[in-house]
Amino acid sequence: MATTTTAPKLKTHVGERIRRTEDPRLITGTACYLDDITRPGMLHAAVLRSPYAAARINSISIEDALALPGVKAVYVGKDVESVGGVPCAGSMPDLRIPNHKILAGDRVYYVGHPVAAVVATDKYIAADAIERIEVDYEPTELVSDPEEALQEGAVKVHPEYPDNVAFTFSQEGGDVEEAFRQADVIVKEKILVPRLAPLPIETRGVVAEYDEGAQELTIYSSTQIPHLLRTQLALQLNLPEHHVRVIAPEVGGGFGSKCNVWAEEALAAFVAMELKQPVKWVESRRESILVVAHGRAHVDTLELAAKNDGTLLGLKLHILCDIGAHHQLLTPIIPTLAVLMLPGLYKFRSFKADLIGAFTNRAPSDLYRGAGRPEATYVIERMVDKLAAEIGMDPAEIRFKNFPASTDFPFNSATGLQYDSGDYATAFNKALDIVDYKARRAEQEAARAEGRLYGIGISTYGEICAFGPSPATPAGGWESASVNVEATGKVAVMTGISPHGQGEETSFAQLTADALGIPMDDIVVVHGDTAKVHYGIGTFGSRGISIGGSALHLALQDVVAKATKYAAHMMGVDAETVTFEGGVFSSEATDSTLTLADVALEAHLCRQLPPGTEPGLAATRFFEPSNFAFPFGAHICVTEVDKETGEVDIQRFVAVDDCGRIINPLLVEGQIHGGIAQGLGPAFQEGVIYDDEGQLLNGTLMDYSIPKARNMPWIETDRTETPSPVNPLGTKGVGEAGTIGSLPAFVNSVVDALSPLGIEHIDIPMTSQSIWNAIHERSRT
Amino acid sequence: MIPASFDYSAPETLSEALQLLGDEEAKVLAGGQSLIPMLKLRLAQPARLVDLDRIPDLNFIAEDNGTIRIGAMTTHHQVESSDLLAENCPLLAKTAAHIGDVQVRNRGTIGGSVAHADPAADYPAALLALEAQVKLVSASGERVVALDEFLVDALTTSLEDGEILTEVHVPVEQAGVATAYRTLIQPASGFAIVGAAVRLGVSNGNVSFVRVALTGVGSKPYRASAVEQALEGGPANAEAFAAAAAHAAEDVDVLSDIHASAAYRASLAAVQTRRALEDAAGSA
Amino acid sequence: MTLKGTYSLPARRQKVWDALLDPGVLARTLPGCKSLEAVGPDEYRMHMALAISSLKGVFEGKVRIEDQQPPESYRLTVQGRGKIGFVNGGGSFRLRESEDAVTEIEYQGDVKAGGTIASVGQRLMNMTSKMMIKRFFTALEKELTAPV
Amino acid sequence: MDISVTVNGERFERPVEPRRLLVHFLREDLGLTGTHIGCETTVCGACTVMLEGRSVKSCTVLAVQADGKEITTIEGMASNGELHAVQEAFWNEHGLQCGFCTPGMIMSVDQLLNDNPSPTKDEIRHGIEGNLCRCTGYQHIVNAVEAAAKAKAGV
Repeated sequence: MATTTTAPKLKTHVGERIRRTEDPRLITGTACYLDDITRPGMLHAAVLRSPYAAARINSISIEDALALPGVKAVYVGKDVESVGGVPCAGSMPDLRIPNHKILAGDRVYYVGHPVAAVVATDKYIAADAIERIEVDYEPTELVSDPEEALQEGAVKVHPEYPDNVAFTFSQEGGDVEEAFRQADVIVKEKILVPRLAPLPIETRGVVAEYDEGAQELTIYSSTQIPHLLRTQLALQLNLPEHHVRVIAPEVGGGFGSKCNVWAEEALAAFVAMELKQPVKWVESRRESILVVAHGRAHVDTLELAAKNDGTLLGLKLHILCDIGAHHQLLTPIIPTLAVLMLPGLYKFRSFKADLIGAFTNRAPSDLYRGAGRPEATYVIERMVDKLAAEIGMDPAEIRFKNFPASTDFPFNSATGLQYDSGDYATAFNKALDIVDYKARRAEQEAARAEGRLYGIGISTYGEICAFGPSPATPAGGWESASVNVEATGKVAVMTGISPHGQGEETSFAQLTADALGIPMDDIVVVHGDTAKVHYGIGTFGSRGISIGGSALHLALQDVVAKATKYAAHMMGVDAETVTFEGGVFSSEATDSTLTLADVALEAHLCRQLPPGTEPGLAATRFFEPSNFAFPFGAHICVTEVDKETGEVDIQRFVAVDDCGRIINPLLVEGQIHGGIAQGLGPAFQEGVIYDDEGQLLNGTLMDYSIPKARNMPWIETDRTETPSPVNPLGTKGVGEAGTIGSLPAFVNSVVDALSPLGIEHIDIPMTSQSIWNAIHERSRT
Repeated sequence: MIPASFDYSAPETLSEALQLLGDEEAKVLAGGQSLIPMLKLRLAQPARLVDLDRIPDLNFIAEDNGTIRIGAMTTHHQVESSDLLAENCPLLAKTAAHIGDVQVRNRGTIGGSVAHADPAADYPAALLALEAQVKLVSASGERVVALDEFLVDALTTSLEDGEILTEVHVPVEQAGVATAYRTLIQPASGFAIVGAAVRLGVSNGNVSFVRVALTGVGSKPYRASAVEQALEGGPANAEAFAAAAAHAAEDVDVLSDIHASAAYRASLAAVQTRRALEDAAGSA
Repeated sequence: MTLKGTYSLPARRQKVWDALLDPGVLARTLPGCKSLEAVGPDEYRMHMALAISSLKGVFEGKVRIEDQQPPESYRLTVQGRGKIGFVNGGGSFRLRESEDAVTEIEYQGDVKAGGTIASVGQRLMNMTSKMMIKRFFTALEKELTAPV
Repeated sequence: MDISVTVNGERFERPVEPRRLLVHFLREDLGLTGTHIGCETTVCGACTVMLEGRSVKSCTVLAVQADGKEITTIEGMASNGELHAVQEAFWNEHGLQCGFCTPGMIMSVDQLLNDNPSPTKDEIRHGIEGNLCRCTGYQHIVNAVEAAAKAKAGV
């Protein structure tokens, strides 16, 4: 064995812009998404959904459907009563959880409510059969609007409850009444945060297959949480968990909408077990927009107390969250996250929040990218701007004034969270420099002198992610990872994280390559199959790298420690004298070196292992973080509004984000860009529209508008890196940052542009129509 | 989403197609970019589709004697990229470039679009400003009618049962006439909320020729005669354009939907008309 | 969606009123109406086949005439259900006769749709509703001015 | 009806119902599942393929309409184990995340670069407006198209 004379480069992967290892299959069309799966004898299911927001079902006639050749079965509510309802993980003391059956019983509660399912040999036949089912609905009174739902004497969504309150939650910190007494200025606003369709380009889908001999149920689902889904399905179907295998194939985007447990998953499982044939159900786009839990859905009323010098004193908030007719998995939890994050990046002395979740005859709401944090950041960033305008202070200055200093960390927020680390002013200054804030303000002055509507919008946002720790996370906040160095020297990494576009196959391979000193090509990252990997919680809340990566980091350390011990034994030296660098074990005591592959082979052949050690070169670790991580950043948007048409031209968009330590800057940029697109959507285009009959009016992509390439501005990104102390990698998370940070910058920019007209707030989405309305109303008065 | 069953024929001659259309429940397929989505949503359930795609004589752009004839099955992409049109009828070529997206333009046809009569389609604004005509053929003969008469109402034309739209006729653009098309689109569908097409001739600082047509505003695209009258013979300047454009939605029953109120559409009609006039004046 | 407007018919008010409440006339003038049969006083069951270009829908529905103030005003409610969803409409009609025996009908009402038509057809709702009303009045005018 | 279609250079003859959508024919009858379905209304472009050399949304074409014609799908883009320049550029520039829109996007970009070998950023954004991506915010896609244009031009 040769002695290396030059020191190997220690870290060649972490921190580098490395193109993704998952991409070859994705760019060649060889990846296998849910709808690409076929199983021998597979049947196809279609779901009939209610056209009414509230109705009694008097009868359902299925004979015509059953008579169609190729139709195997039709199921209605009573056929599937043995299956447990759709689960909800909330735990408020007054939480009301109505029975959320997987197919409607004698009532429907929202448009899109599943009423019956057809199973046929072909999806064309299933679609034909759906049309042949006759349902005798008797429409009943309904309540579509959440504010109306809470009024005295409102129609009750669930007749078994005395009112439409699904749950309440309150939180208080400091003496808020005193703060309001001391205030020089109090600003108030009512802000609507509309319902958003998460809209991954791949809709939901499930394939269920039952092996009667092995009694094993295999569920392929386009999910972010295969293990949690396995647990819930086992409960719903009353099966031992080890008889249920969940596989998440290639998942075509989730954005939180696939971090759920859906009626159709249990339905497909039930059908496969009943018919003893595999069955596939793939959602249509129309179903997706209609029933895939919408995000946000807030009506917020805020009051902010401050001193004339801009010092923030206290905040009062009332959140009304429209949860729809039923809970999904995390429905009640999401708005509580908004409450917790409401103080934003600021040193508030006091705080009081009341949250009410209201039942309405609409589809359920639940998590969507950012889940609670965009709602919080949006309203606080709007209120800070409103205060700045009120007291005539520059919106940048008022933010600097109220940031905690970098030396104040860990910093305790008014809501009792402990922010792990931060340097808010540095990130903000960087953004101001990039956009050249002073020059932009001068430009604004010149534009205004010409009567043009030019705006500069600032958002300094903070967020909470890397979900753990477990006591604060409903399903557990830990994650698992296994590393197995195979006899060939190749390495398999098994993770409980279940990525769907984030690129963890690459970032986990980067961590592994550096820790083991081997090329990334020698590493396989395995995920998304409950039969292949240890129990994990899943991918949401930017926990992939911080929690899953940390578990991997620990497992890699174990593997290296084990291998070092073997290597020392093989070289006949003390383990303490062995160093491991660049994949090579060496010891000053001898001239010889060993590669990881040499050691791995020996660990498998076990010819000369030290006495008392276990064979193999593998390790499994579970990681539990000590706290959440708190990324932050500053986004600045420059716009000009067309006075006559209400169109907005976004001239600049600067995003400086701090997501802690960075494993792959290329992937981080991608997350930021995509996140910003999902802040731009709600700012200008998105929002489902319900009428007062509970009908969703923009149910296709012809009417529901998500950003297209031409809607997006060029995004100028930069970053600061403040490591997090709550996990060994120092990472924080970046999946939600763009979505959370950008929305307020867009809105503040447009409001700033419109402010010469006396406009102080405009609700989202700020469509050209709504901006035109605002301008038009002003110019009339 | 899956269409209900239907029969399909792809005749190779027009007469064969006309024969097949004799069946009342038959429907012409001319590209299908509007029809196929409706089939999939099962909002349309014809018994038979008669696909015109394999009839060779329906895909052409030809000029003769000052009239450009465009075969019904000519795609938007072909119109957009035709040298003949770029030179002789630029308004139509640039309007085609606004339709849908590349894939839709590769597949959708001018005949299909005009016969579908969507009140927010782009073509009609240009075609009305061009005083276009359409050729309709039936088993018993053929007729050429002005587009203005052909378009009856939203999604409704004067096409009779058993009749096929085979050609669209537009004039070779006059010398000295500049054109422009301005739209504000509904961001999801790409359809025009308001689209304004203008043809403008100016001599000695005065408007010598003007045609203005709008789409998206009412249930039927229309010539804005009041705007034209206000401009004709008068000065070609910003004030005159603004004053005339204010008449853009005059006497029109303006549509209102979840994307744009009637008041907003009416205001946009004036703004986009004025801007299109300015564009045309600027490019002349 | 709210619809309102006026339409002038060249006939005396009583004649227009009689026509508007005549099920035979309604069956001939309501767009797409294939059959209209009485199921109670001022209440009818209707079979409709609506066709606008390639858009097609078959509806089974109910028509009810309420609050009659002959010959001045009444309310009409229409409920239809079909495979592509349902449409419910209700509106009031007010009749005024001007000099030279012209009757002006002022209508105001709401149209609500559900199911597929609600979630996919918004762009078409307003224009098709207006078109339906226009078709109805045009047919009614033809009916009233037809030589007897 | 029996149809005969040449896909990625190979001829296939299959019976189909007239109502069968081209995208279902490709995915299910021929097993070419690289072409995806994202919407039903001719908006998202995930199902984009080349039909007679022009990009089309295969969810809005009937299989019978493709009878006798030539189709290229994402599976036909790489040749002899060499990625197509557009594929390579998407990989290098991180022009994809979940990858679901990517095959359709690549087909559209191929069309764009065939029509306009050196597009500006604005022309790129215009050229791909028939394709929705929910992950990337399009910026890395725009970079990828520029990189592909350069690679194809040999610079």
